[in-house]
Amino acid sequence: MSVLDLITILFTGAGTVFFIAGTAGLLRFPDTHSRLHALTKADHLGLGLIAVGLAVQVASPLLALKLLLVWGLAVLAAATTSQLIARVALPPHLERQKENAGQ
Amino acid sequence: MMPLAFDLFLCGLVLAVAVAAVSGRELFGSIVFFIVYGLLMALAWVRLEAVDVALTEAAIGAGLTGLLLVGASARLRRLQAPEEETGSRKARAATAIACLSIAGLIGAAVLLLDPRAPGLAPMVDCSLAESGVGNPVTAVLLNFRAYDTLLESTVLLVALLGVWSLSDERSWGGHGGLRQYARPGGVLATFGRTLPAIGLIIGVYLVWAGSKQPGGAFQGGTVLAAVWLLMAVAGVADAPRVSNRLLRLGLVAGPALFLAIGMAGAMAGDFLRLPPEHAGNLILLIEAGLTVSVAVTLALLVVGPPQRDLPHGEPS
Amino acid sequence: MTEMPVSSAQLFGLCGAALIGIGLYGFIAHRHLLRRLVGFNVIGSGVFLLFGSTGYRRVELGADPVPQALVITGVVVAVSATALLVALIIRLAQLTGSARLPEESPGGGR
Amino acid sequence: MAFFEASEGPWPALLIGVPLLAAFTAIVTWRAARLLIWSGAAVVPVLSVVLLARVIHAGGLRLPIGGWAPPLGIAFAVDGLSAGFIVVTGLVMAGVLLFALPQFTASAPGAAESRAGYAFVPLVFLAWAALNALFLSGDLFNLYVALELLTLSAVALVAIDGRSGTIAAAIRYALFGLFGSLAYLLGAALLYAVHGTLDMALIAERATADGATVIAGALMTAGLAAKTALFPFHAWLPPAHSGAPAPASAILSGLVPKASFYIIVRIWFDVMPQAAGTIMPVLLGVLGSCAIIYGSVLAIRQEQLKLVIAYSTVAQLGYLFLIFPLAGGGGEPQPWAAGAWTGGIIHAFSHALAKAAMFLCAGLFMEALGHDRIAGLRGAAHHLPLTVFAFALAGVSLMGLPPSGGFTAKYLLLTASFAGGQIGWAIVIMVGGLLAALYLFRPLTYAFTRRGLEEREFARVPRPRQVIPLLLAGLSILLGIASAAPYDILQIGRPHAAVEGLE
Repeated sequence: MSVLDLITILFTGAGTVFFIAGTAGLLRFPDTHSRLHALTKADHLGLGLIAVGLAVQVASPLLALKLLLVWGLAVLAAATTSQLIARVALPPHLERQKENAGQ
Repeated sequence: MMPLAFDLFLCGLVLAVAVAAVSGRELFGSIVFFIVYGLLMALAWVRLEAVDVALTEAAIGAGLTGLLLVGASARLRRLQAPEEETGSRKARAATAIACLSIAGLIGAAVLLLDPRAPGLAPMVDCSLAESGVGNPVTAVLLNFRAYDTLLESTVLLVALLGVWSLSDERSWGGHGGLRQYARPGGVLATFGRTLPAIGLIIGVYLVWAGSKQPGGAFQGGTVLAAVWLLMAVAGVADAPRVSNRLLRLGLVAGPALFLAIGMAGAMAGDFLRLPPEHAGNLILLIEAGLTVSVAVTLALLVVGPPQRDLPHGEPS
Repeated sequence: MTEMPVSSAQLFGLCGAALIGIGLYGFIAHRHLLRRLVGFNVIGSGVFLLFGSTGYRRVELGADPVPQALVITGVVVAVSATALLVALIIRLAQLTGSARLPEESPGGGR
Repeated sequence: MAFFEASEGPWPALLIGVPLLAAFTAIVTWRAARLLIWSGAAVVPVLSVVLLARVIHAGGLRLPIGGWAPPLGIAFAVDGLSAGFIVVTGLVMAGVLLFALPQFTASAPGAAESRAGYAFVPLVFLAWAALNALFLSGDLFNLYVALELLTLSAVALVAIDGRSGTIAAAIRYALFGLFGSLAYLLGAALLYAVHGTLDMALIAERATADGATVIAGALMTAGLAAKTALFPFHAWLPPAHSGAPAPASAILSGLVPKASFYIIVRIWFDVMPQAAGTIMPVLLGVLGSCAIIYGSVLAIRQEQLKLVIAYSTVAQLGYLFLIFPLAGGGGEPQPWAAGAWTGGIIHAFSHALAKAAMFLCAGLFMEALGHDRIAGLRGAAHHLPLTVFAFALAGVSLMGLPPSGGFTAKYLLLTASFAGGQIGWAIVIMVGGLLAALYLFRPLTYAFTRRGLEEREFARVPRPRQVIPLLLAGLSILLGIASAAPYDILQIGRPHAAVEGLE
C-alpha cells in the first residue's frame, strides 16, 4: 500500500463520515430548514473530501481537475437549490410577511 | 462478487427510498424522497453502462420532475388545498396485495427471459460507421430511430399547449405564472447572475459531446432550461409572454427543422434518410435545433400557464 | 467466472418489477393527486429500469444502446405527461380548492 | 424490402408531415388557423385516399424509414386495415375542423387571439398526425410514442373548456390513459427482450407462446383496454367525452379509443395470435358484453344528450371486443373468423362516423338552445330539421338497422356467432341493439314533439354547419349500402388463413 492509497483511504473515509452525519441530520432533524442545513454543509464537505481522495488516484492531472470541477459545480448547484428550497419551504404566513416587507 | 454485492445494496436502497417516496407521511417529504430516488436511479443506470440514460434520469427524471412536483406542492399549499387521508386499512391491504402480485408476475417474466439474448447491440455496431456519429445511443435516437425522436419532440409541444390552455381567459397572452423568490441583491440574485454562464457552457458541451460521448439534445436542453429558470427565479430575466412570436418560433424550430429534413428525404425516396456522408452534420444541425426547442419547452412547462398581466416595473 | 444465482441484469430487472409494484400502490391507494403522480413516476422509472436491464444481459457485447435510446424517449414523454398533469391538478385546486378528484357517481357529468 | 419500391414514396410521410406542419404553423401564429383548417381539411383526406388507392393497387406495403430496415430501424406497415382507418380518420377530422371553424378561429380580421382557439387548432392537428402515425406504424415502440402523443392531445382537448368538471374529467382520463400507456410499454419492452426486435412483422415470425410473451401480451392488452374504456375501465369516458366542446368530443369519442383498439387487434391477430390461448379472447368478449349492457342501461338513464351519446360510446366500444372470441384465439382458423373480424372493424368505422356526427349534432343543439337537456329538445325537428335528420341517421347506424354500416357490422358478427355455435354473443348483440333503440328514441321523441313550441327559443344555426354532421352520418349509412368495398379493402395484406371462409 502506497502513501497515495493511504491518502485515498483517509480522505474517502472522512468524506463518508460527513455524508453519514449529513444523512443522519436529514433523517433526524425536525423541519426542512434544519435538514437543509445538515445536508448542504456536511454532504458537500464530504463530497469534496471524496473527490480529493479519488483525485490522487487518477492517472492524468486533467482527470483530477475534472473531479474537482465536479465538486465545484455540485457545491454551486447545491447552494442555489438550497436557497430555493428554503424559500419554498417557508410557511405561508412567514412568506406573506416577507413579501409585504419586500414591497 | 463485489459488483453484484454493490448492485444488491443499490437496489435495496432504491426500493427503500421508493417506498418512502410513495408512502411518506407528508407530501413535501415524499417529493424530496422522490428526487433522491431519481438520483439513485441515475446511479443504477451508470451501473448498467447507460451513461446517457443516467444523465437524462438525473436531469429530467429527478431534476425537472422534482422541480415540477416541488413547485406544485408549494402552489397547492398556497391554495390551502388540504392534505389527504387514505382509505381504510383493509382497502389499503387489498391494494398492496394486488400490487405485490402484479410485481410478482412481472418479476416472473424477467426471470423467464433468456439470459443470452444479444439484443440489437451487434447490429448497431455494424451500422455505426454509416450513422454519422460515434455514440451508439445518439445514432439510435437521431438516425436509426429518428422517427421516434421526431414524434417525441412534438409530445413536448402537446404538453405545453395543454398547460397553456389552462390559463384564465383574461390572462391569455400574458406572462407565465412563475414566482420570483429572490430579494434584490440577495444570495440568490448573485447566483442568478453568475451561474448562467457556467450552465450555458455545460449545456452546449452536453449537446456537442453527444455525438461521440454520452450527452445530447435532451440532456443539454434540460440544462439550458434550468439556467433560464434560474435566471427567471432569481429575477435576472422574466418569464416571457406566451404571445411572444419569437418564443413561439423557438418552440417549434427544432421539430420543424427535423421534419423538414425528414420530408426532404421523403421526396428523394426515403423519409428521414440522412445520407451517410452528410449524416454527422445533419444530426448536429437537428440536435442544435432540438436543443433550443427542448430548452424553451421544458422551461415553459415548469413556468406553467400564463397567470399574470405585465408585472409592475419589470422590463420585458 | 463463477456461476451467480442471479446476474446484475436480472437483479435490476427484478428491482424494476418491484418498483412497478411500489409505484402502483402509490398510484392506486392515494387520493391526493400529486401523490398519485409520484406513484405514476415511480411506475414509469420501474418500467424503464426493467427495459434497460434487459439490454445488459450480454455484458461482453457491451450494453445494448437501443433500449437506452428508447428509455431516453420514454423519460421525456413521462416528464411531458407529468407537466401536463401538474398544471391540471393546480388548476383543479384553484377552481375547487381541493387536489383530489371528486367521487365518481354513475350519473357522471359536470 | 421485397415488397417496397421507391415509387411508394412520400405518401405515408406526407400523412404525418402535413398535419405536423399545420400544427407547428398554428403554434406560431393563430391568425393562420382559418387557412390551415381549410387547406388541412382539403389536403390530408386526399392524401389518405391516395394511400388507400396505392394499397388497393399494390397490396400491403412495408417502407423502412430513413433507409434502415427493421430490426434496426422502423418501418411503415400499411395494409387494408391501416388504410381504412386512415381514410375514416381523414373524413372525421376534416368534418370536425370545418365544423369548428367559426367556433375557434378569428371571426373578424382584428379579433384578439383567444385561449381556447389558440390551443384547439394545433391540438387537433397533432392528434391527427398521431392517429395517422399510429395506423401507419409497424413498430411497437413507435406505436407507444404515437399513442402518448394522441393521449396527451386528447387530455388537453378534454380540458380545453376550462370548467372544474372538465378539468377533473381530464385528470381522470389522463391517469387511466397514462397508466395504460405504461402497461403497454412494459409489454413492448418484454417482447423486445424476448425477440430482439420491436418490429411487429418480425416478432410475428419469431413469436412463440412462451411465458414472457404471454405476460407481455396480457400487460399490453390490459393497458390498451383501459385506454379503450373497456368495462370496468370505462369510468373516465362519459365525463371526459361529454365535457369537451362538441368538435373535440367528436374526435375523442369517434376516433381516439379506436386507436388503442387497433393496437389490440394488431397484437392478437397479426403479431402473436398463437399466444392468445382460450381464456383471454373469451374474457375480452365477456367484458365487451358487460360494456354493451351496462353502457346502454346507463345511457337510457341520462338526462343530458351529450351524456347519452358518451355512455353509448361505452356500449358501442363493447361490440369491438366481441371479435376476439368470435374471430380470434389460438388454434386453427375458423371459417367464420374473417367475417367476424371484418364485422368488428366495419363497426369501428361506422361508429366513428356516426358518433362524430352525433356529437356535432349535440353541439348544434347546444348552440341553438344553450343547453343539452333531453327534455328541452322539444321542437328541435321543426327548427333544426337537418340536424335532427342527421342525428336520426347516425342513430340508425348505431342501432344496427339496415342499410347502415352498423347493420353490416352486426350482421357479420351475428352470422359468425351462429356459425360458430356461440349463441351467447348473438343474444348480447341483439339486446344491445334493442337498448340502443331505447336510448336513442328518447331524445328523438322529444325532438319531434311539437308541444310547447312557443316557449322554446331556438337560436339560428347556419346551414353549412348543419350539413357536416349530415354528411358524416350519411357516410356511416353508405358504409352499409356499399359494404362489399370496405370488406374487400380490409382483406388486403391479411394473412391467408383469415381471408378464407365466409363467402
